[in-house]
Amino acid sequence: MNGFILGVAMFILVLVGALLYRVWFGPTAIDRIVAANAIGTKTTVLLVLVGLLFDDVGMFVDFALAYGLLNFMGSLAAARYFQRSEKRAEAGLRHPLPVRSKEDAS
Amino acid sequence: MMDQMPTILMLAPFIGAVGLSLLAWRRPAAAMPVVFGALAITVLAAVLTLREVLANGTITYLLSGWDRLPERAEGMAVGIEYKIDAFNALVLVLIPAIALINALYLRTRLAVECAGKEILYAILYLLLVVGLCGMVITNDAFNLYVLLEISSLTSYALIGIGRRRAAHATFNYIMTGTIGASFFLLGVGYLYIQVGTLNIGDIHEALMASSELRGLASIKVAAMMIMAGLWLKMGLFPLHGWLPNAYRYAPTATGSLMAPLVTKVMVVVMLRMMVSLFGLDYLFAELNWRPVIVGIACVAILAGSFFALAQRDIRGMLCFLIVAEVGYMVGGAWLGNEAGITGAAYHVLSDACMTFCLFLAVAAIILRTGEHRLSAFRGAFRKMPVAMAAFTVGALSMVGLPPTCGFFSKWYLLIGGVEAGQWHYVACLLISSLVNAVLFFRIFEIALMKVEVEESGSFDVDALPEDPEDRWVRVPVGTIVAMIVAATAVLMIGLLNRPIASFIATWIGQAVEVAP
Amino acid sequence: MELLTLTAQFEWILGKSNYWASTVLLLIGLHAMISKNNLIKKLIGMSIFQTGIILFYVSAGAKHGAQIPIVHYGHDSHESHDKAAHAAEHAADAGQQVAEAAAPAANHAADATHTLGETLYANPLPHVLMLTAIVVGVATLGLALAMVQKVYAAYGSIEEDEVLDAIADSTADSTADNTVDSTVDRTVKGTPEA
Amino acid sequence: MSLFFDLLSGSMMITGLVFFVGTVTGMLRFPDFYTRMHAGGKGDTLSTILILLGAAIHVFEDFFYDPLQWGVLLVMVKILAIAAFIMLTSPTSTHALMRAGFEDAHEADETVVDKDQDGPSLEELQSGTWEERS
Amino acid sequence: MIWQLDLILLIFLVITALISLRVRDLLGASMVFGIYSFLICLLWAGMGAVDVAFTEAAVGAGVSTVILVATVYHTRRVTGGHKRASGMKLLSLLLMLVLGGVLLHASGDFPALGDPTSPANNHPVAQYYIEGSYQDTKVPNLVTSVLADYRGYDTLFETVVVFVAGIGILAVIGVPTARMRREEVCGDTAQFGEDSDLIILQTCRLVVPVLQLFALYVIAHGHHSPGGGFQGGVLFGASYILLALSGGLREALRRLSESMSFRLAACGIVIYAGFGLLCMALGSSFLDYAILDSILPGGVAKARSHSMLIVEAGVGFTVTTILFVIYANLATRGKLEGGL
Repeated sequence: MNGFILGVAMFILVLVGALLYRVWFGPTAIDRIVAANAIGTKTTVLLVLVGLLFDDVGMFVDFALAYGLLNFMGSLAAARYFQRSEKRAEAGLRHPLPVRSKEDAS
Repeated sequence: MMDQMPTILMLAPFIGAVGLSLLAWRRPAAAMPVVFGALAITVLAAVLTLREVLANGTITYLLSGWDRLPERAEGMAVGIEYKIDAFNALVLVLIPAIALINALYLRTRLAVECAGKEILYAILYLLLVVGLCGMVITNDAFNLYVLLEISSLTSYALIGIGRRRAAHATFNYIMTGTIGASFFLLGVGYLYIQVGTLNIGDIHEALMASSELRGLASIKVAAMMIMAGLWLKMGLFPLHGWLPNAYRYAPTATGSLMAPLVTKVMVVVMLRMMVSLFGLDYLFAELNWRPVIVGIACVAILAGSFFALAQRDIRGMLCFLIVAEVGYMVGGAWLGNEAGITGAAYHVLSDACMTFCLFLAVAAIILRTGEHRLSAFRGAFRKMPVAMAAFTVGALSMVGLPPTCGFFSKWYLLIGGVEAGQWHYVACLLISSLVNAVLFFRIFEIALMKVEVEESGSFDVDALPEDPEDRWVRVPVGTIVAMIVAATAVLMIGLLNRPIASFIATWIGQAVEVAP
Repeated sequence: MELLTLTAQFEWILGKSNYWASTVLLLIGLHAMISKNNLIKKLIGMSIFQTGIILFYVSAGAKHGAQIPIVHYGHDSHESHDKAAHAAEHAADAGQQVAEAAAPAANHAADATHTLGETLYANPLPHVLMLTAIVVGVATLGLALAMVQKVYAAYGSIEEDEVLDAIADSTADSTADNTVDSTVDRTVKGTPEA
Repeated sequence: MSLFFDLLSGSMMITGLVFFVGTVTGMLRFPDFYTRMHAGGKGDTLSTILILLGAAIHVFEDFFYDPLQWGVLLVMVKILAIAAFIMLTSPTSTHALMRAGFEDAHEADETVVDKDQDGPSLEELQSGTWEERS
Repeated sequence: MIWQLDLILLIFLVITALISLRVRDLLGASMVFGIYSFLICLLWAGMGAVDVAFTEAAVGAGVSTVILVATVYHTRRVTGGHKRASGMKLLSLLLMLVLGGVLLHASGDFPALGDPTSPANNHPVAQYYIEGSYQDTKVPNLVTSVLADYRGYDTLFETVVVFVAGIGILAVIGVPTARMRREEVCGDTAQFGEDSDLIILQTCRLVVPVLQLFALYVIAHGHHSPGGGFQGGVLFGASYILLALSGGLREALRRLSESMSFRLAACGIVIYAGFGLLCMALGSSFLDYAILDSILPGGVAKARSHSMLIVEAGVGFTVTTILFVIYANLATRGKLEGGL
């Protein structure tokens, strides 16, 4: 069974590697964020599988659980970025401070 | 009680800082009393520790009570321990003493320069002292790294609390400091993977024991990384980019605390690494990097001196003088003979005192005249005699004239250079002393006779009232006392040259006779 | 025959891969810290740099076929025999070459009594050190990000060259940036001490 | 019986892998952000939950043979809790990111927009002009 | 350790590091750096360093990404290419070549990876930690016992490092006047999540209590499983950050105000150092828990174990509050209102 689980883990890793394509060439930031979200979820799974491989899952589930929750927090922060910067744009202050240098190309 | 002194020394400022955050979060008035009290206790404990060390030799204090038992890991240290020998004890007195005297000056500036953040500043100030003392006192390589990071983080914050110009300087300092600390950590890791322990004494014995271990390339690289990291932290010449701006744009009290202490403590750590961790005979008999490093030090000395000569800003000039002094100490330490190391260790003490003296005097003069160019000195002897007296003592010590301490430390460095046959180091030492002389006598000229200096500021000498007590009250009494004490210290360390040199000699003697 | 040499080379590579990777990460991070123009990019490089060092330490404490450093105290001896057997078989189907490499080592380890009961545990000391290092890293990152925000507030940019230009012309037009001279009037005109 | 558990957990893991392959394919091949989000949101969650269920069954096997090891059962419960939290948080983050992309005014690819339906276009929704018109 | 996962993860790590440094969009770069820490946490787990993996998970996935995003929100999002003079880049590349050559040359004589007989693994100290620490402290998690007892002095100052970071960030970007105002309006009736999405709000309402309970479990159970004061503290702080992200920062600040945060942080350190001082008062050396068996029940080893638990609780206090303060200040440029 260990061999099988190892195979599953390797397969997931290979697919994560395929997702890295989207991370690299994802045209916009939010594509990268989506890929990051997916990779984070799969990392949780991989942690459990590694625990099975070490034949000691009880020690790994704790931070797999913590992992799922914190990964959620990361993508939530990114989403809030867009929401708040939308509000900031409506309020007419794209830059919170007077910018002496050139406008950014966003 | 006596055997707990090292811990009390470490904990007094620590508890003071934490107590400020716990009880006085909104009471700025409580900041300075706590700082004074904590630092006074620390100085007391340090003096008692020094007496203890002088009485009966090196102190070893085992934290968490894990004694070195033969049945426990074959007598290796499983916990962390303090090790206080003669030189450490001297430096441990020096650090809180300078911080305490500087607090007299800080007291007059705190409310002005960081309004609304007094408590934060006091906490960081105390914790910086904790970090510096801990680096000197500990005998565990990784614990040294942790306390290095504490002192680094506190210094970043103490500089970054300054005004807008401090921001970018602090960012550069953070970058350089992190690289330096990480290099140090990497070097310790290389030692760990080959030796297997982190206790400095145990690593030293393991290195002494096996010659094939000493022959490994990774041990050489470990020495290289540790030295490179420490040089980054102390601002040796090619790596000094962060230093001048960081000290210039910091709040003045920060500058007069960090300029004397931080780089010097880094030199102390380097000396301990050389003497207690790697061992002199390994470094100089088997590595033989002496010509390279002494060469770098010579370049550092010359570059620092001439940059200082080119500066128009007083504090910038002093910062570049610090760069030159770091060159003195590194070069002296790597001369590899006893006189050179004695000179380096001695110069740590004397340079700390004279830099402190100069920074205090210059801060007082700048505050008094509102100018930060050399022209601030016009008629200074008449206007502020005490500050100029202190400045003169510090300047003479920088130039290296007896009976100030600078003369004696430079004397040992020169003897070391001559013994080691490193004539270019001797030459650089003399040249930079001449440059310092030119530098400071130019200032004395400005200060004594009212020559017209270019870019004269808005300030006018004759606009000052002439009655003496008014002249006195301009500079706060705390600052005056601090300057007097600092100048006295410069003279005292010079006059006490024999006992100090004998301490250092015994320290080196102990460290060397540990080695087979 | 050359199969054997191939295996040996592969083992050698496996024995060094983590150190190489840590060196590569370290260099990537350091290069970014030195040569990147954007301050936040510099900070990301700083974190990568520290991660390289952490990887080095953790690799120094790794052991093949070892359990995680948490003692299975509740189990009796045959249970821990099972643990050892599990570890051995896991190592076996995890990597044959490495298992062969590790098997004699494991025996030697049993002689050297690294083991509690029959189980081989990883070396806890590097883990402890690296916990501290990670904490220090995140503390430095937070403080540095605060400095980045302060730089942006001061100069309206986080590109290093633009910041330097801003500093240059702000010092050119006036020396208003010296730390003291805005506060000097307060001290000179202020009520005297003592 | 052991074979039964192995087959059950193995088949669940393999099903999860299949869904994950679908997810990755979608995220790599779909033309615009919204469709990629669609693939990433659904398949990712489902595959994760399936693989975790497989792991849980694999753990439950030990408990099945030695019913006195309550620790093992606790581990299984923890794995199921992870699955439950993924089920809770992953769609939420998908929602948040989708909304973020909408507010960031990503335009949809014309190959996936249904032209002949009379509803608001994405641009009208994003610019908020549609409510005024109706 | 599992060498197959190890190799693939190392390759991915290098790729991800390169990506996160290449990406021109700083928000994207921050998220890619999040991926980097996901992978490296997986690598630690694969190498059996569970506590390191837990810490990396908490710090990397949770805190670092969020504070990076907050800083990007307050500065610029797009970095304009590399206008830096390429001389610097060439110099740096040259330096990297030299340094890389030196380091690889040094790694030539390292013991093979995972060799149980390497000097570091075979040293008496390491062996003693593995064999003796359970008898000494009755703590199954060797990392916890080494962290909190043998090297407890390190851990004390590790906590102080976190504390210094909080104080320093406040000192650097804190705006005292705005902060005072904030403290006054802190008790006002801010609508919970006035400007946030309903779905996110409800989910976080479900998640936050569970996360806090779980954090307490991690702190308390750190003797028997990976985790401990720092990891649990990061999780607890993350729960407040999650609250701030979903329901607005005022809501979180009403539950944990800043001055209260610093008082609690100081309390944590006082608990830790106070235990050491107690040991000194009882006549032993600093942090020597063995002397406490006259106070704590259950013999010397149990006394060590219990005092370790209390000390870890102190670490948890400090880390929780300071992490929340760090987020709150970085997310609002020190004003504690508005912002991300």
